[in-house]
Amino acid sequence: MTKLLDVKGLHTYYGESHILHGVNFEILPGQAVSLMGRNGMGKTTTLKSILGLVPPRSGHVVFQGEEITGLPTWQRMRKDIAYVPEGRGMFHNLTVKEHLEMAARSNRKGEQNWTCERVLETFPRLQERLSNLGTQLSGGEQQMLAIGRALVTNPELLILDEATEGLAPLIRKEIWEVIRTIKASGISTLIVDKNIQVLKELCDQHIVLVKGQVVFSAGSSQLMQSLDEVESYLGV
Amino acid sequence: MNTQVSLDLQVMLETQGLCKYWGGLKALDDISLQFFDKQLHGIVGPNGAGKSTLLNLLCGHYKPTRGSILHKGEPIETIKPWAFARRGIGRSFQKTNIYPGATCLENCCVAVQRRMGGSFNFLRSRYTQKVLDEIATEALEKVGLGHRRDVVASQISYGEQRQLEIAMVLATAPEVLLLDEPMAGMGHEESQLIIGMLNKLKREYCIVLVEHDMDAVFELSDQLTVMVDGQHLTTGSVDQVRDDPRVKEAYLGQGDEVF
Amino acid sequence: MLFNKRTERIFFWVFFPLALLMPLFLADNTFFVSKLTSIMIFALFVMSLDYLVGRCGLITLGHAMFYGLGGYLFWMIAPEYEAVNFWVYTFYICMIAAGVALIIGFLVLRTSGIYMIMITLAFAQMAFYFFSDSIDFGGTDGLFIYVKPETSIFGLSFFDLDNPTHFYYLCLLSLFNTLVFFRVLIRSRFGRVVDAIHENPGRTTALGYNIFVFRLMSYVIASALGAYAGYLFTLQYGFVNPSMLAWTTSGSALVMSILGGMGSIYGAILGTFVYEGLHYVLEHLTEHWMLFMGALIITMVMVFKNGIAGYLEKLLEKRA
Amino acid sequence: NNEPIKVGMMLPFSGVYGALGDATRNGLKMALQEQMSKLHGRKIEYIEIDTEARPERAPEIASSLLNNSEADFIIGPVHSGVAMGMLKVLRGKDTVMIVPNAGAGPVTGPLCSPNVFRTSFSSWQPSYPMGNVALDKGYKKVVTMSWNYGMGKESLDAFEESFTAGGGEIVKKILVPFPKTEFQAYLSEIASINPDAVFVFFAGGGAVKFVKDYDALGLKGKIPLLGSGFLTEGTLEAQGSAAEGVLTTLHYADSLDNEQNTRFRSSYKQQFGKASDIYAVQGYDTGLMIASAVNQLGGNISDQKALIKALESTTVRSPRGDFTFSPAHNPVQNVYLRTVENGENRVVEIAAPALADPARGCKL
Amino acid sequence: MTTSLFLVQLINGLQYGLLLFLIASGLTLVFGVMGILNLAHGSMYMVGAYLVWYFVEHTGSFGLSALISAVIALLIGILMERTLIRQLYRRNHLDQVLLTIGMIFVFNALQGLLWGNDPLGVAVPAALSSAIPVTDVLEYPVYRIFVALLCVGIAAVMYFMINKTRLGMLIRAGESNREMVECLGIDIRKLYTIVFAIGVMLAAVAGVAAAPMSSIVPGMGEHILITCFVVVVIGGMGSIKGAFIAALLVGLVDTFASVLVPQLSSMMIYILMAFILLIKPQGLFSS
Ligand SMILES: Nc1ncnc2c1ncn2[C@@H]1O[C@H](COP(=O)(O)OP(=O)(O)OP(=O)(O)O)[C@@H](O)[C@H]1O
Ligand SMILES: Nc1ncnc2c1ncn2[C@@H]1O[C@H](COP(=O)(O)OP(=O)(O)OP(=O)(O)O)[C@@H](O)[C@H]1O
Ligand SMILES: [Mg+2]
Ligand SMILES: [Mg+2]
Repeated sequence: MTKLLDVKGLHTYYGESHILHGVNFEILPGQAVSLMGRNGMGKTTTLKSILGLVPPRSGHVVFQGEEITGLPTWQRMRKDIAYVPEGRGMFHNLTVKEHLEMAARSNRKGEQNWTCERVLETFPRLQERLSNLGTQLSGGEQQMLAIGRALVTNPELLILDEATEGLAPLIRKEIWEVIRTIKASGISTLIVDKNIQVLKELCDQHIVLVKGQVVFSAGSSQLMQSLDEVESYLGV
Repeated sequence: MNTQVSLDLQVMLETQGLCKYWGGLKALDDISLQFFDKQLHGIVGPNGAGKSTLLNLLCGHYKPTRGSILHKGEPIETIKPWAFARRGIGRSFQKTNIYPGATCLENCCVAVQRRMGGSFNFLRSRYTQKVLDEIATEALEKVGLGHRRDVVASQISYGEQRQLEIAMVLATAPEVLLLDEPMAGMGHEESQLIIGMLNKLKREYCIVLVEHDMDAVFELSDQLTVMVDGQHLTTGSVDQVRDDPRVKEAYLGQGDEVF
Repeated sequence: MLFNKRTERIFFWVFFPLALLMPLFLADNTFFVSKLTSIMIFALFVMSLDYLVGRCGLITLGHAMFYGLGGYLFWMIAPEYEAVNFWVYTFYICMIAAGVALIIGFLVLRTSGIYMIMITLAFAQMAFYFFSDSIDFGGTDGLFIYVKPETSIFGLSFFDLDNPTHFYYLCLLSLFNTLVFFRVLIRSRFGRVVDAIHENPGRTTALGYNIFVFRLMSYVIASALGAYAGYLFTLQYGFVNPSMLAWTTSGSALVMSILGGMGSIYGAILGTFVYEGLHYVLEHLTEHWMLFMGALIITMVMVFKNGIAGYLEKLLEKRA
Repeated sequence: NNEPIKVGMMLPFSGVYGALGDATRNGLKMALQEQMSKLHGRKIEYIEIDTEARPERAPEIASSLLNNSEADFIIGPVHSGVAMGMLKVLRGKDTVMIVPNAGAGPVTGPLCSPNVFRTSFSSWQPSYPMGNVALDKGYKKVVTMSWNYGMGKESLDAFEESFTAGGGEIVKKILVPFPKTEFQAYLSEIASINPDAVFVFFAGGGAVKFVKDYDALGLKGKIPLLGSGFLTEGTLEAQGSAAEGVLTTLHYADSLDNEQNTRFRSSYKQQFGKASDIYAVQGYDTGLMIASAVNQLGGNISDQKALIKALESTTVRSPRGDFTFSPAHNPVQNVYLRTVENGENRVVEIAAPALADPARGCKL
Repeated sequence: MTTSLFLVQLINGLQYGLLLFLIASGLTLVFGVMGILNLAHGSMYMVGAYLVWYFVEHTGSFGLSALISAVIALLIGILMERTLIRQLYRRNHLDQVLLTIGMIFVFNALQGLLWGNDPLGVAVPAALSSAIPVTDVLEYPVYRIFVALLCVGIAAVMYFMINKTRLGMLIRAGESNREMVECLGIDIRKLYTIVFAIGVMLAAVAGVAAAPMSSIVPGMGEHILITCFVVVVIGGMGSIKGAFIAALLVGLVDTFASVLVPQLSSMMIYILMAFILLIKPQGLFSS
């Protein structure tokens, strides 16, 4: 099976400070992968490096067999990657409806499984707030919208950065359900989250970052075996 | 802890029939609550229930559509936003709200200086005031950010910024602490640190905590209020609320607690 | 330390000694002394604007109103054919300008961002038309000041304002004082709050600061100094004209302040000298000076990320 | 003495007044070129500085020409505000200042000075005779209109002075904020007043716009348009047919039938590829005046008193007809009544022969 | 004021307002919606007028000249964005001020070099050169009515495009968070180039439309620039509807102030703006 995403030897800097020290990992089609680590270990930086938002100084990113390292961000996203950023990235001058409409498109295969309507069904809370501006939503509503906005691009790979932050337990469950569903439909996800209990059960692969280096990378069963080690990395 | 004990305590903050409407939307509808000194009052509820709105009203960020807010018995809903903080009502924000271009220390110094005065001193250098620095450093250490003291705030990670957010509130040393999802985005260890800290602080302050991390809320709260759709659903001790079927249905969901 | 950046200290130790000695080299050319004087006067004005825009985040396009007011006020309050005391009138003019700024600031500071730019412009334009439409104030032809003030303090007079070199030193002293004043202000606890408000006004309010008061004070201070610059300008040649209040004057000052490096204060001096210097050289070289001036400005924006001061800092600051 | 004579020019070479500055400079240079032989071997060195029509810069530039360039003559400006700024520095100095355009009254009025000359006009001059012209035509009720600035107001006042003295009535005086060119509202109002005639002062781009609007809104055939001559100077091409028939008074007209004028016009056209206008004439006369004085003094202009004497006694053989200087150093000149015909300002008659500015307040 | 004069002035005011909107429309797009502070907007207005004059001189056809001028303006816009403006998105807003002031200098100098300083005029195209009598004395030129209609058309198209189409949403989103738009797979750079160029073109088109009814002079763009900003800001940043209403308001206020309170007419639009901003510090219709 060809890899969906292959990340090889990423070295990323912010100005002079060296943040990622050769991050390697891969995602197979249909897999859900978790990326864990304590605050400031470089999770977000890894995601941004993959997307080209913070271009790495060296290393490669290969998506579906294509080298995408040098491409501008938008071209990478056009290869059906979707991103839910930390901090949500709302547009202050667009309504909820417009957030979804502007993003909606079918993927490269021409499929459009996630439409605006489906997102609104999944998050009925948003349905009520259709004409509110993005920044007028409550924190959790914004989070739902950010996820919905990513889904309507019908990605092959969905990247979530702390996407359940600030969500009520019920909704959080809902999100995990959604991830299960899309996983079942063959879509891969790369999840940054702190909820190891859920991740260990939901994800097939687990990656732990410490100071910009991958210190643990294995499947769920191995995770269960070395749970103590991983928890110590995470400071649980 | 139960409500009987609370009754002996002084009411720090009180809302009476508080309403906030956004156009047709009733973000808060007729909320009457009491917050006691030396207690931690947890507020939970589904997304969009109006929790942040309530905090925003309590700290003067928004003006209520109707109803009043009493601080130590005095109505304060009409005073200016900055006067709330001067009365000792401090808050942290759900969306990180710091001075990104300043060092962590400077972030806290701004907060400390409000309390220590001298803001209209045009001549005295801000850098020669060791007292301020000490208090600010202390606040940073309390939240576990001591090692980041001299790093510019925009260069620390998101989780660390969340920590800084709390440190800034602590630095103002308020009587009433309004915390809006302080643990969101924080790692496990840091959350534990904050929980430990809140556990200590609640013996001195009146704390209002909005949080979706149920473990933390259940552990910390002396009183717990559940809000749904701008309405007050119930208030009571943790145990009372946890077992309330309405709460389960609206907020917690059935089954596994870890979610 | 008053100047916390190395670049700033270097600038300080290069500029002021040089400026102090300059008239000695130019002894026989009164024009260059006057030219440098007028650049310094404008630099003082730009500095007051730089504090507002770069430090307080209060962008105004109406600052020239105070510049012009400084000039007109002197004409209004000083007797026409009698030498008044310079220091006393400095005090009067700054106070009146501060009073005007208090009222206008009270109104304009309710807005922010682009809206504030435009509302300050609105007030400045009203003032502009007030002076240029009014026959009593000389209309578009402007007014002459016939007698310059004397500068004695307790009977001792150091400067003779009719002597260009003396006037030069008076302006240099003013520029020096203003720079030091702003540095002290910025370094102070007041300055800390000002910085905080600039960076995140909402948060600063939440911490309990009445940001309006801080902004208003800053506005008043900067306006009074702006008026002082206008007063000096008027005294230099004894001429007041409504074009001092025109929005283009505010615009030029803004350009110089951005060019120098917003918020750095000493950048105002750099920006003004570079801009005025280029202007002078180019306009004597070619009739099409605008083309070269424009091209140079464009190049400078592209090259200097934070103005000239920012560029120098990149070169001179030790890496942390 | 073989050093070049330094001629400093303070004129606007860019912006709204740019065209005026250009024309003045062209005329000046042309005259000095032509008079080369009379300069007793002295060359001319030009120092040209763009005033940008910014009065607040004027004192500084003037002092630059005076002290730094040490110019022998300072020519300028176009804009009255700038003139005031220059005067502040140059009044009473050794160097001669010659104003080739700005009409501000005070220059040869209360602020007159031995070293300051004007080769153009005082704003009173071209407009004053129009009052009598209007009376002659039998107009009783007139609306006057101009930009709300010094020159405009002085022009309207001069017209009003002669017009009301002869029994005319100004039914409305409209002052438009400078440099606004939205005239529609005012013209509608004029149409509703329906006066016997309209007298205006506008120049440059504003004049173009005004004349076009006056025509476009249909007033032209119905209410006669009178103006101070600047209304149709340097603007005729842009105004096109809209300007045909407009009556103006000025100290010059394209069609003046004298040898100087014919020669001047054809060689100007040849050198600069466009028709000359009053601004070019004024520049030209400034050149003639300098040349004549230099000639009289045999090339030695170092004696200030003598130079001023020479200038004062000059009779300028100008394309506008010969003129001399009043004691206040303002031209004593004919003012012509002109009408636009086939894109040219044609003389109708001499509206006021050898008209001198009253020079109110001048103690020379 | 008689009723008929009142009505005439009302029409004058509306017509002036519509013309203002036309001139400000490009600024609304570039500054209001995209958030780019382009002070060279007025210069492009001037360039449009000079271009159309130049081509009318050479081709004799106003329509053709207008078309060529618009295309050239579009190209200039693309060039400006590609080479200069683009570098500044990540920087302080005020750097855009400096950059575009530099551009004003360059445009002014080029205008002087290419076309000289003499005032120029363009004749009203023959097809539109008639006039409709209004009162005994006054008539109304058809060309002005045509321009007014053009303004209404442009306003409608812009409103629809910005508020109702996906393109409009993308542009607005770009103003709020460029990075995020790119994260949705949209080539925001190209989009911004095009929209910026359209804004520049609109400025030039306004210059083209105004050319036959005004004079083409150096610096004509600078006078109008401030008024354009007044319109955009009174209307509220980013609101097409706001800009449209503000333009009409400014037109009407200016017209009536000219005849009713001439002493204040120079200040009137500033008084209006100060008044509106004191009551609504974010303009009339800001989002
Ligand atoms: N813009 C920036 N400039 C400089 N350093 C930065 C910047 N952003 C992040 N860093 C540094 O990079 C490191 C990694 O940050 P990153 O945001 O990737 O952490 P993270 O693992 O996502 O943490 P969190 O869980 O808190 O979001 C941190 O130490 C932070 O200080
Ligand atoms: N400025 C505003 N304009 C209009 N509606 C608003 C505004 N601010 C908040 N709302 C609405 O008010 C409701 C309550 O919002 P609030 O932020 O108080 O929710 P919350 O309980 O804090 O939710 P969360 O847990 O998701 O943060 C939400 O539905 C939100 O969309
Ligand atoms: Mg992160
Ligand atoms: Mg909330």
